[in-house]
Amino acid sequence: MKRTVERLSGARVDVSRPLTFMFDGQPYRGFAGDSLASALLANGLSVVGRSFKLHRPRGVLGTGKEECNALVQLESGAFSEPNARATLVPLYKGLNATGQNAWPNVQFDLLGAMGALKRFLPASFYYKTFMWPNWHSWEWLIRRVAGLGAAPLSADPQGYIKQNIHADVVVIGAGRSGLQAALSASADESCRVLLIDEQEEFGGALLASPLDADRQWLDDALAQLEARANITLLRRTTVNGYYDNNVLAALERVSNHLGPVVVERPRERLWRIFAGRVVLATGALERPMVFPNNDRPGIMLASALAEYTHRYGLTLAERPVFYTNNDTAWRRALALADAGLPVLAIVDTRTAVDGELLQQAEAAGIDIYLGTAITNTAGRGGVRKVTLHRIAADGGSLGGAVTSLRCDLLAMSGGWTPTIHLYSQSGGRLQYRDSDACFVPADAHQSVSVVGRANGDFGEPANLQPQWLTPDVSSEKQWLDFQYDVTASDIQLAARENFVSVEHVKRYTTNGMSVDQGKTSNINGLGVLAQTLGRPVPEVGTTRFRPPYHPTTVGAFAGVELGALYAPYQRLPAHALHEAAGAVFEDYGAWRRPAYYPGPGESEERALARESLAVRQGVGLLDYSPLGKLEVHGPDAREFLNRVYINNIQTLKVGGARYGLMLDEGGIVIDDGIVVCLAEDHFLLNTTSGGAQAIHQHLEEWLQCEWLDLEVIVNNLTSQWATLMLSGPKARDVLCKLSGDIDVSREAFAHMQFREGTLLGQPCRILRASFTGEVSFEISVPAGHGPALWQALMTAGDEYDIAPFGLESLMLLRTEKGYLHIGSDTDGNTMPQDLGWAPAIEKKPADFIGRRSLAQAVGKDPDRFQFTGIELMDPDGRVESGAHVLTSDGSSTAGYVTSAFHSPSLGRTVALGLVAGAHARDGEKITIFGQGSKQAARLVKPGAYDEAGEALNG
Amino acid sequence: MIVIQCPWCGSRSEEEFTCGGESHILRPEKPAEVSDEEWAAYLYQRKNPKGVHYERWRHTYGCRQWFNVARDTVTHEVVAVYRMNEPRPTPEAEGA
Amino acid sequence: MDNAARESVLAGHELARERFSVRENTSLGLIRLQAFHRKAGNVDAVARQLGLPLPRPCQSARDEDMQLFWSAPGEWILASPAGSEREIAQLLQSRLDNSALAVTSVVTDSRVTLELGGAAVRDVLARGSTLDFHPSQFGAGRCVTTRFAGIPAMLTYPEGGEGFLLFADRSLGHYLLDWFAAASADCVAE
Amino acid sequence: METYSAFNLVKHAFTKHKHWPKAWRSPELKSRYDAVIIGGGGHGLATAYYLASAHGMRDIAVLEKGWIGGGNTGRNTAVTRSNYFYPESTRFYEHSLKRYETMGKDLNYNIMFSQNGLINLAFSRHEMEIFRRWATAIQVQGIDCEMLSRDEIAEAIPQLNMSPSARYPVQGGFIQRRGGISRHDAVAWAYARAADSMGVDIIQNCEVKGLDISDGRIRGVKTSLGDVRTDKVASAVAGHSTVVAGMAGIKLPIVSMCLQAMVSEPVKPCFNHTVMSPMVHCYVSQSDRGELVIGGGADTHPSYGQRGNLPTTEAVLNAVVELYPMFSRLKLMRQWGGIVDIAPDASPIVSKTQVAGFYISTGWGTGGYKAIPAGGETLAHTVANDEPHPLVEPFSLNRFAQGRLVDESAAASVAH
Repeated sequence: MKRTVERLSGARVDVSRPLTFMFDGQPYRGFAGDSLASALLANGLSVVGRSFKLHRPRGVLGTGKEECNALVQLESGAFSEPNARATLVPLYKGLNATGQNAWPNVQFDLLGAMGALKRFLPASFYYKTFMWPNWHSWEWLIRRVAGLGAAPLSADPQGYIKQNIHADVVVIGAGRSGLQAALSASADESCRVLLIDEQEEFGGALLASPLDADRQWLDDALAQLEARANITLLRRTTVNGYYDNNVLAALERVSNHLGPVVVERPRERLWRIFAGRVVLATGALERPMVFPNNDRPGIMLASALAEYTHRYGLTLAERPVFYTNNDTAWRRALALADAGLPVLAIVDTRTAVDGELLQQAEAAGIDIYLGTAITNTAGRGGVRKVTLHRIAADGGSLGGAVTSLRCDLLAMSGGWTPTIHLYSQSGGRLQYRDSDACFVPADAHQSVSVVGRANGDFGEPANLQPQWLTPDVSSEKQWLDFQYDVTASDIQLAARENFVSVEHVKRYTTNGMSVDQGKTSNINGLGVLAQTLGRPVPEVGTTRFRPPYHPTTVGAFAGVELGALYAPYQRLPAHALHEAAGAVFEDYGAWRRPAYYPGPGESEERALARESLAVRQGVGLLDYSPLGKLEVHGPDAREFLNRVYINNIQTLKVGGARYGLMLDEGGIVIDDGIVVCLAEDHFLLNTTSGGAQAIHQHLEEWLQCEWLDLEVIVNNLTSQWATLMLSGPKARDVLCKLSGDIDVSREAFAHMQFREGTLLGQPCRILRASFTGEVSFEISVPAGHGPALWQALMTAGDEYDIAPFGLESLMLLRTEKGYLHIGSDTDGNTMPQDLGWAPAIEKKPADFIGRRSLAQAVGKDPDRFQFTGIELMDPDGRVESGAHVLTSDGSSTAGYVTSAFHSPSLGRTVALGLVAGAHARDGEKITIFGQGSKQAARLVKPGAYDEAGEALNG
Repeated sequence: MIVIQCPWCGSRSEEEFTCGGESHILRPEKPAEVSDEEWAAYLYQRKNPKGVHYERWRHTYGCRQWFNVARDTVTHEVVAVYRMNEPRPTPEAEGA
Repeated sequence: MDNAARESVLAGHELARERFSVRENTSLGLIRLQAFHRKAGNVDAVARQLGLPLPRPCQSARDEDMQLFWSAPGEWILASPAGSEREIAQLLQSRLDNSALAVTSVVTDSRVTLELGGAAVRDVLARGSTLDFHPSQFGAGRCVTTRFAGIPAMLTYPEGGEGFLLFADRSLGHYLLDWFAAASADCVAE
Repeated sequence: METYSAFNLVKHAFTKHKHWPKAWRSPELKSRYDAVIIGGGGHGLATAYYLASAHGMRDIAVLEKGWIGGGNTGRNTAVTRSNYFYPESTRFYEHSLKRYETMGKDLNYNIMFSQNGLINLAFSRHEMEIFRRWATAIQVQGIDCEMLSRDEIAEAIPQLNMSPSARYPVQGGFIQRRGGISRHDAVAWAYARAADSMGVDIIQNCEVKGLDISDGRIRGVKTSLGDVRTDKVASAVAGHSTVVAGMAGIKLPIVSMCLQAMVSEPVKPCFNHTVMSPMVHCYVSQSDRGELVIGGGADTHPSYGQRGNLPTTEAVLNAVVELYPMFSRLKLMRQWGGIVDIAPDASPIVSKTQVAGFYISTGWGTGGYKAIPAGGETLAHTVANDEPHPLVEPFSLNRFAQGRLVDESAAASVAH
């Protein structure tokens, strides 16, 4: 490749702003306005990459998304980006890129020797071999050579945001057609228009036009658009996904062009676009010609040569040859000549070409070879020579050699492929147009229109005659997919082995599966397949396009919602106080709650022991605010709850409280809690902590979808109230010290009763229930007063050495007492009879949610896993929840330990479990298996501590 | 992306809703009196059509209301939206 | 433990950027009003009892010292000066009780109320919700409950107010502040 | 059937690979078969193979609406494992895993099964309890599964987010070392080639339009290529099971959903295991092409549209970046969707039906790929003997009337 000494006049690069950059450790110079690709070419670098499988040398092929050769590792360390397309990277000062998939470098790559093995590595060869002695002995080798660039080794230092936007009309592509569409749509001031283009500047193909008229038109159009308030312009933005209901996803490269720096602005922004109407003006991509050694560096698309010349002002060659099957390349060649640049020859597979073009070419002194094919290319590190053969009249064979040409660049044009990826994603149908050998939009499925070259409107006629592959010469080196090293012979092999569906061919040969997703190879592959099968292209079919149109940064899909923002956690009203008290916080459902409050250097087990003993012997305080608080109102509230709970709610008296179990319609226990009757038509449901929202939704679903006749209102007031659990023999003494109008004396306020009043001047609700086995007051005040109440109780409890205790201590305490915890001691199969509620259900006349399911065969199995206590034979034995109870023959599972703690009060392990037929096996010996070892235990009634239950009535 | 007209809140993206599956499934009047097979059919059997599906959605992040949606399971096109207490629209109304 | 002892959710934490700001509003007392709305005419009856016009879906209404926000069918949030809500709720309930038309509950403490302002406020909102925040679509008086930053939130652009008001569950107040901080990092001077 | 081997590959190289035989024929549809299998995916092709190889039935047709392996077989993340919770599940999937381990040699087709070890991550105290229960359940079955500490996991997965700023710090997990990934296309093609070599007719582009049923027994199949008489029909059509069963007047407890999978651009090998995480929900592995293969939860509504939905794509990739911050700068290259058939308990249904001679294999949900060999083998047995294979007795249709669901998530809160 020739080095460009001076840029042509009129180039869209700013030669007054030189920029230095590095490639493979060497410093080079480019200008503002260059892409990395144009800068590399300007410096005469013809080999910039290596192919995936055979490590063949690769030079720049195109100018944009279609690029499958010039892939580089951009920057290094945390800022590193693998597989960056040099054609899409705007040059910035200090840019540092290295070649990929090569050792030691892309110029000289040891694995380049792979090229010689091509014949032994045909399509899907790996499925046919590496089986002896077994795949594992080969796997490491195959894996080692896989991949292209390298993934960064540390977290992404830059940020991403996501933003939604609505528009009446969204125009995608700001070439001539797109600009025209945007202008006419935005003429109506009430119409919100969004114009999106993937390049650094608007203009599309106009940017590469050498014509002053085009440049003038572009400047005028942009000026008009900038002036309009109802249009939003997005540059550097690629629309990648077209979804149902005209929703689009687009990636804006906000600050990439600044290089590896962290700024306030994100690196990229993912736009989620809600469009009324979409106009696709996405242009078309040029196809390579297919001939032996067409992958040699220095061979590029004719449109690319034109753009590098007219837009970037490069003079890449002294002896460029054009090779084509259509008129467009002729016009490129003539434009080059007009610019005063040399053009050696035009080789055209067609026998007849438009007379005017011929004249102009001859006038420009260009050698012309019609009905001629290029049958080979030569040159190390760049094309130096091409061999020409006449094509016989039948088009299927070759005549004698014509000649060979010395050249330093080959520009090819195999025709044009409209960029219909987004159209296809939108559900639109495509149809094949023979005259241009390409697929064009047919019937739209959504509100979308396609304009310009994307719609197959090429302006000037191409008079294309496809030459899918070069006849009479080996197809082994006629490349289709330059990156994945797929050749015409691979397609033929696939067809030979009866992989004839286009999807089979794609998967068998990997044609079009490389990072450009077949932008340059799909249609050529299809053509070769059609020719091989002797069937017309449309019968062979095309693959359907899916997002993304162009590979999209993974981080952009995440946006800001990482770390603490990945999933919100609910914070307790007194969170700050717990923090100050040194709480260890953990996630319990959606809430972040204290697990325990370790003293200095105190282990978890010691902390749990201390906290639980404080509750057993003195008094403890737990932040119980997540306790579900649903209020149910209405004339039908009682009837409703009677259908919701397995328990009889009809007999619950005003002021009374009752434990209740809730099932889903499948009979599975989903919640337990305490139901309080505040008035005939007003109930308070204390659901499990964290279960509040789910149960609220469960209740509203039944009311809204099934029992529309019931007059009931459900109100979730969980976070309105801070709830503190004051528990222990000294609990009453502590509570008495706080001024309030509720008589908490033993006589006036018995276990399982509820009171409303005021405490410290605030509305207050107190429930006497116990989950610890000790006297407990569950005290609720408006959440904003939670911290004050916490402090007041801690102060009042000071003389009794009150201890704040966490969830894990509560779990220990309730395990000692044998109180079950939904979700720990029950699973998705647990039915009420497994918890000993069969008799109660018998007594209840009315139906309730899930009742019928209990009567299915499964509900009557004698060996259902039932809730039980488990006692280890070894008094010093330990067991973890998760250990299994084995069947008598030890061959299988007969249940598992669901809760297990070392009880400081009892000085031994207490455990609960779900065990097959446990209720009938009380006292029976069992074997427990956990962490690889077995131990003996026996089944006991739940509740090892204070079996009489005197403590909680104290 | 499915965009649904909530009968109360208007057009919202599917991210605000929860799909509750097939609608118009009748709960047996007297569950105790149906056979295991009938009960299982009520619990588990679904039409799961390839085409227009009558399903219920809840505007979970909005007004918390359940309502019915007639939606094509292939194109994801919403052809009708109606409240729980409204009858299933006729095929004409769906344009299906 | 008088009202002074009430702790705000964000305890003074706020966000102030050149083009976007968030601060907690503690001046509102909130009441949830739920009507047994399924019976035809019920809602009008409630309105008569209250002597208040009940706003239509996704709308709000206000008189001199009160604002009413629609939040769901038969459900409204009534905002009054902080401290007055308990009395008002009892007053309303007494009017409604015998009629058994509706239920009122004080929900002040269950909510965090955020004031969102700044030139970029609509852009930042568009990063948290799929709603159309263009002034032509989201003007004064509009009040919607939506999925914002992954959680349910009520958003309103009050008449005469400056910027937006966002209501969400109090337990998520800190999460929201952190989310806004991350999502508005670029809302610095241009 | 010409043997695939390195020797033959070299031999054919000298004739420019011009003499490789067809991998399978494209026969004409006959008017009669001993058995017809609807669905030319992995399950259907494996069923045909086992009918021919294990039950001596050769006169079999596999009818495929499109191209073989084009459904979920070619749209999944190619994960194979047997780390299930319930014995009935573990037994079945372990049998399948064993078949995968020898499939290359059994079928003379290298499916490139990389047993890179499947790791499950736990993020909370409660999840660790569940994981201990789960891992022990696998060990009780005598199947390999080891609990891993937080440190062991950090060492095995260097990309994993171990910073204190992670929303859910990894607490630990377990690994099944024999689990891994393979080439999904190869599995379909291997069974097709082997079945074809035994005389099975694989008919592509042949859509089933109806079933011929009289007095309660199957008589034949109506197809777009003509009618076929047969006494045995097996349906193995994944997401379209409801449609085919409907032709037999059978209602199924199945809902069809779209499940997405996606791959990043290829990068040099860096990720050496297959990692799943139920809580920060995604699963990731690296193919031997270098692509990161990514999966997650199904879309949230019933669908027959084979295209992924944006919110789900975002949710899955959000989880990936939260778990593996250094994958943030990689690029998503390809994304697609498959229609999965999900039963109420997310467990399979391999069963006789009320129509004599009509058998159904469905409910594979999001985990059908790993089940292909065992699914085919047990369906073949059921078809050949008109009684369920012992391995699938727990997975018959009548389990729903009995309420005997096999719900993995109920016990182990695990997506599968």
